[in-house]
Formats: sequence, structure tokens, C-alpha cells
Amino acid sequence: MAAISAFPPSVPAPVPAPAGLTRDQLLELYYYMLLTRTLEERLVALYRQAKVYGGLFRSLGQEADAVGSAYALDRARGDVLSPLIRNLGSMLVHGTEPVEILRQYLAKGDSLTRGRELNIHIGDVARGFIGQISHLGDMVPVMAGVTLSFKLRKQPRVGLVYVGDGATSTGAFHEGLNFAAVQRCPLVVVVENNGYAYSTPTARQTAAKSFVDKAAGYGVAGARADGNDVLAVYEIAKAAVDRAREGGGVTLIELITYRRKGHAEHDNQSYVPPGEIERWAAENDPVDRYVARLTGPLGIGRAELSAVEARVRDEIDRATDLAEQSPPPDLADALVGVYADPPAAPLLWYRRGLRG
Amino acid sequence: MAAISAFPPSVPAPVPAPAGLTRDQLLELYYYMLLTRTLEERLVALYRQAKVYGGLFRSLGQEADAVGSAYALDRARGDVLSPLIRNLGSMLVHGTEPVEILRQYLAKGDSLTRGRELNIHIGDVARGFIGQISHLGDMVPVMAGVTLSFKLRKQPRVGLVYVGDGATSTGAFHEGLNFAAVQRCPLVVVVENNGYAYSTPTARQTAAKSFVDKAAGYGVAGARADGNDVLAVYEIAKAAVDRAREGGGVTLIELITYRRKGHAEHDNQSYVPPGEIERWAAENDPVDRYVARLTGPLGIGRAELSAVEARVRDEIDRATDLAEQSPPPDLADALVGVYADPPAAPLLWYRRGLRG
Amino acid sequence: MAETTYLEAIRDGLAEEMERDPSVFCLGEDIGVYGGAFKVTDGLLGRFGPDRVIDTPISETGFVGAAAGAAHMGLRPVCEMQFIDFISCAYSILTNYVATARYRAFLPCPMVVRGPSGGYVRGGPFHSQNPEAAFLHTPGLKIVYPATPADAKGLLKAAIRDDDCVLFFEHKYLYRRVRGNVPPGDWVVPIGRARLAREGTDLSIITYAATVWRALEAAEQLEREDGLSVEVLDLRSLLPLDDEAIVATVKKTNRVLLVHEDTATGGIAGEITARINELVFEWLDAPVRRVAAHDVPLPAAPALEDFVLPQTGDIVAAARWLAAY
Amino acid sequence: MAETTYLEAIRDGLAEEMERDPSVFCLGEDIGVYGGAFKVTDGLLGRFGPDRVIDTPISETGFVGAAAGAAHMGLRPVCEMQFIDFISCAYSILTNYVATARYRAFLPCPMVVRGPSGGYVRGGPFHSQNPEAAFLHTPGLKIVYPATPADAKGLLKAAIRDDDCVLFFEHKYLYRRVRGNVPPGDWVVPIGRARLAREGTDLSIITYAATVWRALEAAEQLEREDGLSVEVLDLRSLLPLDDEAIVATVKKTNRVLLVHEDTATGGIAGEITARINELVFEWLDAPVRRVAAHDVPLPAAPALEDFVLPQTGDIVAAARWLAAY
Ligand SMILES: Cc1ncc(C[n+]2csc(CCOP(=O)(O)OP(=O)(O)O)c2C)c(N)n1
Ligand SMILES: Cc1ncc(C[n+]2csc(CCOP(=O)(O)OP(=O)(O)O)c2C)c(N)n1
Ligand SMILES: [Mg+2]
Ligand SMILES: [Mg+2]
Repeated sequence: MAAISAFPPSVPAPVPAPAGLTRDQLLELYYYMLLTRTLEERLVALYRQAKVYGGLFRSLGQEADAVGSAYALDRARGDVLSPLIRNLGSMLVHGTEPVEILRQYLAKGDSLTRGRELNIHIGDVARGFIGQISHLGDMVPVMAGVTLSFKLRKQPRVGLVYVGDGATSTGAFHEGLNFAAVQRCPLVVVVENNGYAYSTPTARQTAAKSFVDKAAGYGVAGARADGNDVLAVYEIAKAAVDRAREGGGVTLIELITYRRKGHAEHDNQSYVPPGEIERWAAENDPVDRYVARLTGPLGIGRAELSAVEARVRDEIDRATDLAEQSPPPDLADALVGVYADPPAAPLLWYRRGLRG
Repeated sequence: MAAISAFPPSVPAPVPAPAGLTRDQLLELYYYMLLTRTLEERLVALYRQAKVYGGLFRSLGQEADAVGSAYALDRARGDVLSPLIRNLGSMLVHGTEPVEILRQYLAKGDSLTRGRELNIHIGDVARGFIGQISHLGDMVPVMAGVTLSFKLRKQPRVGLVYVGDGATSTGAFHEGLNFAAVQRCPLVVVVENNGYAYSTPTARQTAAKSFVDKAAGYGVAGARADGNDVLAVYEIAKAAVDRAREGGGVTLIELITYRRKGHAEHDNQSYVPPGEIERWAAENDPVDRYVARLTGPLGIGRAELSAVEARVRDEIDRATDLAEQSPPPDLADALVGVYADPPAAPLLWYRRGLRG
Repeated sequence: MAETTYLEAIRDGLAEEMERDPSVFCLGEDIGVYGGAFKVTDGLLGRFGPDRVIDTPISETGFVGAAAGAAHMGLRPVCEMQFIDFISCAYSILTNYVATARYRAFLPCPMVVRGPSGGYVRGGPFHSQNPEAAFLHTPGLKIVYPATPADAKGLLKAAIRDDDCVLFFEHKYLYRRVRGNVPPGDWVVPIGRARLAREGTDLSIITYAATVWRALEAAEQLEREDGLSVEVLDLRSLLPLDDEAIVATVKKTNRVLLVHEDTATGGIAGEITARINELVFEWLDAPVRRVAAHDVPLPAAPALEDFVLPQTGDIVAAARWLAAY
Repeated sequence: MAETTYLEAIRDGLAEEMERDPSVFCLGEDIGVYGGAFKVTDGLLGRFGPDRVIDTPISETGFVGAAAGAAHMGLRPVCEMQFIDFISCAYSILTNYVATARYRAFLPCPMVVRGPSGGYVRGGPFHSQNPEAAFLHTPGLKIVYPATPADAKGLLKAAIRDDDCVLFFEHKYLYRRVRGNVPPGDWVVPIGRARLAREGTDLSIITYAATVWRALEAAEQLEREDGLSVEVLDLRSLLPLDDEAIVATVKKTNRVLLVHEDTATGGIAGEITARINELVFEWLDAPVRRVAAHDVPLPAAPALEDFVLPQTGDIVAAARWLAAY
């Protein structure tokens, strides 16, 4: 997590807070939720300027679910995160820098994928997050194997993988979860139930009353929380991470949230019942709810929140300037690194002499 | 089901019996269980004479589960059955003739697959059973589609598909069951928990306490029965079939049974704990249990059972003679019928003139 | 005769077949209310109702298998892959269950699996694939991949009427970029016949899908700048291949350039080269050569994608080499 | 140097690598207690324990994906498909996730997927498959398919040490039928190099796996009966292919017969024909021809299987035609 020193020095002495979090940590959660939302807003601006390549996927209204769950991991201990397209917040918590996200969306040569992949299909195994692919469900067996390696090597490390309500319908989800359950891998599987898979409502995705009902069928622990309450999410995720670390195996967590934007920017959400989005925005925005809680019962002053807001704005402005200056990908790189050996694919015959 | 007239004419007037079955039906269940067991014994004899091609899969000790469940279907109403390798009994109940099974195992040209496929990978859609393939799980989505067609056409027909404890781990099982559940297809999914998948005990296949625990995760009805009690199996299957026919959707049934023989004849079962097989054979043989019940509380005389036994022996002897006389497949048939159009694949260039 | 886009032609073909034959129905992800990721099925739900335009869970094996089961019972399902890249998730059930159904069990399995395919759209490695080669060694399947609105409509109608499983690949780059006349009435294009897209005498380019248009561009440039007369054969059907048309063009020009968007290694140009060797080796005045994608996963950044995929300039360069051979 | 069967050679290679490198482990169905459907992993559980020989649920996508995840973390998993026919169930995760891991995300993914492949054993359509062609257009994968005990051991060791995913196809017909000497010590055969199985000057047969032995039989018969000197090149590695060795044999004999057990249409003979056209067209005195399986699912009955698959007599007939050309 970001260095605490980044906060104003004059922070009052920590007071005990919910979920065993310090006052600084409570503010840090706010920082990441806001960073996620603001960064996505910046990306939308760039998208409208046609600077973004590929689809732009929003997590508006889901920031608490992403941030709160990833916050339960311990990067210092080598925990590994497997994010999906709605998990920008999780990635930021786990150490991805805003400038890396921007470079990626702008398809820059110095992005984490060097322009090879789109949106947040990025990873850095050294920093403990694994790049996703489009094919839904695949990351579950992959993370079963990541965490199997922890078990085989007796490392006290934990993995966390997300699946959408829609992705639970894939065979890969089933095979991966079952494998991890049988092997008692230290894995937390978070089902983000945001009501829709593209245009498909949850009721057409499964006949189950809730996704947590699947836990018993795999013989794993199950838990469910309000995905828009960042502290509730953190608590439930932390318990699952601790259980995994102690050898208790897999936990299937269902987080109830709502996808307020379309599947991607192009989607006009014509299929959503009128008023539904507005209701969630007005009554159940995770940032608003958390601000109310911070400034209310948790007794954090508005000034401190403003400081966080200023920091976020400033960081994203600087990151954007930096990212825009990045160079485009280098053509010579296009054929490099499919295999360790050979180091590059051959240039095709009619290009020799012509280019490259 | 086989014509009742095949039974001795002097049968006493039917008396009310369990599961709403007539006396003749109770005897018919015995007939099919015995037919299954005896036919498999005949196949073993032929296998030892090296007349059988491919593996020989036994259902010894599972006859009640296969026969009792398939007996719940109504062929006259066009119900469709999807059997697996342990479901010889189901196929016989659903109308497959012993001679057809023998021809298939002997790879004869007039077998239902004309020598193209092995063991009981056979079907006849006209008679309401669908030929399985080796890839486990696939028959579940296929039967979801078969029964979806019943629903779309408003036909009062039902489908029944089997999966082994091992096959429940496949993605195809998951995707097919979920699809059928969402569509409320008139489908009964029978999980035959016989303790092993090849050499793998159920505990290494799933961490779930029981397979019926999966039902809630799909939002379908779940039921569980002693798979070696043919009447209990019939009752639970009949209830599920009726529910499906009335528009109640999918039922997931778990039948507890035990695979007394190896995965196939070649398997020496070295991995089975000593005494386990013997215990099941001595204490929980489905035929023995049913005979005791028939001759005890159900008051059926030994003579009547002997008549059935004689009939079975006789039918199988005649079927064997018939099958052995069948011709081998015709070479010219090898290239026929991959597509409706073209009718046959071309003979390769170096064979023209040489053969065919 | 009004001009239609490639996408509209597909939608029209689908709607006409659903109109004509009540046993035809569609299933796939987000094809109903939303009308599909590319709006190919837009309006069909309203027209034909939820029993004939079924939104499925995210389960390619599930709904392809379900389609097969329904097909056994006499229906004619049309499955949409949201992107053809996800047909890989149904690879086993398609190649093992569906493809063999008739041969091993005499089960009718008339069904179509269709979806947006191909690159040149900055879609990256998982939204740009050309899977045809992976299915080419699977007897029991048919494969078509049209390049024009007329073929898109005519081949889709033929695919739906075919009594076996047809993989119908639609090139997403062409969806809205290509318009053309579609003959009126019940327009059906038989599966298994190639289309002569351009007549020529000096050299033949054999290709299909999006690269047909690049080949035509190249042909014009070669005529303009080099006075070369280039013939372009649009295969349209990849399984079965139209050997007659391939033989005819080779006999006519004696020089063949194979062009496709799939990777060079393992792409179907290999199969075509083998057939040319077998059928008309003596007629070749030059080696059969390939223009295809470089052997890497397709990168997303525009400059990289353009570098990896075959471009008009590549076809021109290769054709000049062949002509000069 | 004792003679070893093809199967023992694989087991030895596996055991030696597990001995040498603690990061190597095996996973698959029934490979532990039971030792695998063909007993390839027999004894490994006792020797290396349950953490390194893992019996999995019936989930090819599950354990192949798990292997990839473990490989990212520095382990070297070896997955067994009980029959290679079931690799189709992991087709998506292999071609999309595993094959692209290094290119799209710089993720190391050193793993092997191995299993009993091929026909001539009356296994029917689902226990006799040769899936190599389906993976040939997937950059990021490597494919090997040995024909001898020495190559089986040496290539398996190379595959396990390779830093990318290698598909290791084992021909089940050869498991116990072929014995041979395996060089002692740490015997490793580099991936990507073909093996000259027989020297000759009149004609080249290029093949791999079980048909190598049929080709050798045919070569002897042709020498005996026709006085023909036939060279046999065993490819061993299918991705990457050994272009140098292919070029060398074509330049030497100027006549090429490609033989494989997979179907003619879509089999990898097409790719090889294309490469020969590109690299040594001028050296051909006759068309490159194929001997392969007929284009049907493989039937189980002995007479039918023998009819559909390429036999020694077919190779002889085709070679005579080529030699007389
Ligand atoms: C196997 C597969 N099939 C289809 C798709 C196309 N697709 C991409 S995202 C998506 C919807 C995902 O919904 P959900 O899992 O609920 O995640 P959310 O977008 O709601 O976060 C679909 C169908 C895919 N990526 N993978
Ligand atoms: C997808 C797939 N993987 C592996 C196999 C190999 N295989 C055939 S039967 C079998 C065990 C099946 O066990 P179960 O489902 O419990 O059925 P049972 O034999 O006990 O009736 C296995 C692993 C297969 N047929 N399909
Ligand atoms: Mg969702
Ligand atoms: Mg079992």
C-alpha cells in the first residue's frame, strides 16, 4: 500500500476504528476509491478525445468492492491478485501506478504490455498481480495454480481472484474453483454480483437465489457482503484471506454491487429498467456512503478529505502529462518474445529489404 | 417397456405395491436388473474369448440405479434417455435389445453404429436414446438442448441424463446444468455416485459433502437416494420426471451406489481398500436386496422369479447366437455419411484402382 | 436494388430464414434485448419473440451443446459467438460431439455457429482471431467465410439450410465498411463454391474474407503501375474447398499467391498449396507463395497490428516477385 | 546399453527430471495411485510423494490452468491427458491463456502437456486422435511427437526444461511395441531438429510418430522389390519445424512424399508442402504428395480403422507413383 508518509504530517494520533483499521488506513481506503473514480473520469475524457485504444470499462459505483477486497491482501507477504476489467481499484491498491494505467489505455510503447494488450489486461508478476485475458473464467484455474504453488512450497501467501456474475457460468470457473477446493489452495474467489453481464441480468445467468449458494456445492466456505460498503467488504475479505493463510482453504465471497455504467463506454444501457441506475447513484454510491461514515461516526474532518481529494487530482494530472509524453510502440518489438527461444519470430519474406 | 404378455399367463391379479407399481412392473424391474447383470456376464465371457473390441465397462452392483431411474421415463410419450457407460440397464429398460448390445461390442457391421463406435456408445434417436461420446460432461448440455426443444414446442416430454461423480468436475456439466436450470428445461440430471472415477475416490473429485449440495448453486430441485434400492431410485426419479413434465424444471438427483468392478475389465482395482468390494457385494447387492424384498414383504413366489431368470438366460443365449452370426462391417461403408452432402468422403488417390 | 452493408445482409439472411422456417432459432450472449455486441440480431427478439431469440448464460460449451441437442430433435439453431475468439471455449464439443454426430450415431445435427471474426480493428489478441485452421482437420464440420454482402446473406441461408454443422465466420472489419448489392428474393449461395472476384491472366491471388479487398486493391495497383493482369479468387467456402475453381485459376495464370489474415504457419494456405501440388503441379511456373500474418499473437496497438497483419503493400510486393519469377 | 520401450523411456525421462529439478511436478487424472491409464507415471507417487504427483478431478481446463499458474510462480508442471483426445477440453486455455502469456504479459509459463495419442489400436474416434494440426497456428506453443525411445526420453527432458509450453504427444501404439537403445546419462534431444531415420537418394518420405515405422517398412520393401533408395526423415518436432532438414532432403532426392496419420485435409502435410514450395521449389522433380488418413472420424472396428488409416502398402504405392513420375 502507498507510503503513509504521503499523508499530511499533522495527522492526529490514530484512534481505534472498525475492522481493526487505523485512521490512516481508513483515509487510505478513501484515497484509493477516489483515485479509481477520478482516474476513470480522466480516461473517459481521453476516450472522448479518441486517444484511448480499445474499449473503456468503468467501475463507477463498484469502487468499494474492488478497493475493500484488494486491501485485505498483504503485498509485503507476496499475496497475489488477479483483477478483472472492473477492478481498477484493486490494481491501484495492489500497487499499479495511475501512469501505468494511462500508458496502457493510450497503447504506449512503455506501457506494461508495450502496446500488445488493451485496457487493464495488464499484470506484473513481480509485483503480485497477474494479467487477465478476455476469456472469462480462465483466471480461476490459473489462480488455483498460483496458490497451489504456495501450498506446495509451504509459503504463507494468499491469492485473490475476481469473477463477475456472468463469468460464474463458465466451465473454467467451475473447474478452477473445484480444483482449488479439492486441493485446499489458499485462494479467495470474489464473485462481483453487479446485476448484469453485458446486457444480461443476473436472473438470466443463473437460477440460484444467490451466488454464495454455490459454496456448499464445492465444499468451500461462503460469505456475502454489501459490496458498496467498503468496510464490510474489507472485513469479509480479510477474514477469508486470514483463513486461507492459516490453511483453511478456499472462500467464495459474493459482493452485491451495481454496474452504473454500460458494459463499456459504447453501451447505452437501453436494456436497464428506467430509474434503476439513478436510484443506485442517489441512494447507494459507495464513495458518498463512505464519506458520510468517515465524517460522521468515524469523526474525520472534511479538511482531511479535501487533502486526499487534492492529492488525487494532482497525482492524476501529473500521471496524464507523463503518459501523454510516452512514445508509441516500436515496430521492431512486434515480433519479439513469443518464446524465450527463439527470441523473435522471423520477418516474412516479402518484408525483408522492404522494412524491418 | 417389454410386453407384459411375455410373462407367464397365470399371473395372479395385481396387488397394490410400493411406488404405485403393479405386481407385473415389480417383476419387470427384476427382469431388467437380471438382464443387465447376465448380459454383462455374457460380455465378459466373450471378452475373454477376445471377441469384444475396445474396453468392457461393467455396472455390477449398480443395476438398481440404472434400471430404477430409467424406468421412471415414459417411452410412449417420447421421453429421451442419455445413458453413460454404466447404464446398460437404463438402455435395456428404454428399449435397446440385448442383441444390439452384443453386436456393438463385437463390432459387427449391422450393429447400431455399424462398427464405428465402441462399447455402449450407441443411440437411436427414433427410439429416444442418444449416443454418448467419451468426453465426459458433454451429454448434459446436449440433453439441455434436447429438452429445450420440448419446452419450445410445448411437448410434454422429459429427458434424463446421467453423470458420474467424476464427470461432475467437468466444465461441460456445469455449463449444461446451468443452462437447463435458467431455461427451466424438463430435464432430470442423475449423478451416479459410485465412489470412484477410474481410480480416483470421490473425496479427491470434490470437497462437497454430497453432490446434492450442488443443486442450490444452480437453483434446481435436489434429491438423494440409496442407489442400490431399485424402488427408492424409481420413486425419486419418478417424482423428478413428473415435476419436469409439469413444467417444474430441472432436478438434480444423487444416487449412492458402488462400482464393484474396475473402471473397465483391464483395471485390477489395486487402489481399492481391502474388503471394501467384498463388503458391498455381501451386504449391499441391489439384486439380492430386491429379491429379498420381492419374496418377503411383496409376497412374490420364488417360482415367478425363476421364470424370469429362465427367460433372461434364454433371451441372452438367443441374442448371442444371433449376434455372432452378424457380418463384419463393410469396407465400402467406412467413408460414408460424414455429411448429408456429400454422401461420402473421397477415396485417397493412392487407393484408387488399388481398392474400393 | 438498394446497397446493403455486410452486417445488414447477415441480419436479413437470418430474419428471412426465421420467417421461412419456424424451426430456426437463435441463441447466444446478449443477442436478444441488446441485439448482439455488433447488433447483428438487432430487432429479431421483437419480431420473433424470446423462444426464438434466446439470451444465454456465458457458456459457449453449454449453448453449443444445447444447440446440438435441439438440432437432433429437428430444430435448426443458429449460435452466436459474441466474438469468434470464444468459439475456442466450445472447441471440444464442436469437434468431438457435433462433428461426429452423423457418422458415429446417425444423429442429424443441422446447426450454425456464427460470429464476428478477424482483425484490422485494433481488437488485440482476443478479439481479432481467425480460427478456421483449427477446425480444418475435423471431418463433419463445414466452414464458410464470406467477403461480400451478397455472399454473407446467401451463404448464411445455405448454412442454415444445410443438414450439418456450418461454422459461419463473419469479418467484423467488413460489417459496416463494405456495402454492395444483394440479389433480391430467396438468394442462396451454395457452400463449396469459390467466387471469381476479379479476372486476370498473369497471376492468381487466392484468398478469402477481409484480405479479398486488399487483394483487389493490390490487383488494381499492379495493373496501374505494372500493367499486370491479376486474377482474384475469393474462396468463400474453406471446408469443403472448391478444388475446381483453384485448379482453373492455376491453369489460367500458372502463378499463385495465397493470401490470408491468419498466421503463416498453420494457416490454411498450407492445405491449398498441397492441393495445388497434387492437382496441377505441372501447371506452375513459379512456387506457390504465401502472404499472411506474422507468427505472433496479434498485438493491439495500431502500429503493431498493422505491422503484423498482411497489408496491400505486402501483396503488391509479393505479387511483383512472383510475376518476375 | 539395455533396450528400453518407448513407454519406459518416457517414464525414465520424467523421473530423471523430477530427480534433477525439485520444481518439476506432475498432475493429471489417475496418475498417482493408479500410475496413469497406460502406467506411464507408475511408481512416481511412491518415489516423489503426493505433492509432486497430483491426482486431479476430471477437469482438463482446471489442471492445465493450474499448471500455468504454478509455472508463473516458478514451478515446472507436467500435465497428463489421460488420452490426448481430451486436450480439446483445454483448447481454449492452452491457445488463449498459455500460448500468449509471454508475449502479452511477459509471464513465464514453462509447462508440458503430454498424453497418449494416435490410432492403429482400435480405440475409435475418441481414443485415437492426432491433435497436432489444431495447435499449429498458435504462436507460443511448441509441439513434439517422437517415434523412438531415445527421442521420447530426450525430447521429454528438453520439453520439461524449455521455458515455454510444449505439447508432448506420445504415440500409444508405440508404447510397448517399440524398443530401442537410449543413450545413457543426461540424454536431451533439442526441440526443433528432425532425425534422419534412413538415408536414401531416390525419394524422401517426411513423416513423424507411428508412421515413421510404416515408412521404414515401406522403404525396405521398395529397396527389395524396386531397387529404390528411399530416405526417411522423422520430423520429431512439429512446431518449430526443422526447415533445414526438410530442405536438405528435398535437395538430395528431389521427390517428396509426406506421410501422417492425421486426416489428409487440414493435417500438417499442408504446412510442409507450403514450406517446400517456398524454400526449394526449383529442386522438385515431382509434385509433393500426401499419404494420410481419409477425411472421416476414425471408426473403431479393425477392418474399418485399417481402411481409413494409412498403411505400409499405401506408402509403397504412393512412393512407386512418385518414383515413376
Ligand atoms: C468465455 C467468454 N465468453 C464471452 C465473453 C464476452 N464478454 C466479455 S465481458 C462479458 C460480460 C461479463 O459479465 P460479468 O462476468 O458479470 O462481468 P462484469 O462485466 O459485469 O463485471 C462478456 C459476455 C468473454 N469475454 N469470454
Ligand atoms: C473430459 C474427459 N476427461 C477424461 C476422460 C477419461 N475418463 C473416462 S471415464 C473416466 C472416469 C469417469 O468416472 P465417473 O464420471 O465417476 O463415471 P464412472 O466410471 O464411475 O461411472 C475418465 C477419467 C474422459 N472420458 N473425458
Ligand atoms: Mg456482472
Ligand atoms: Mg464414478
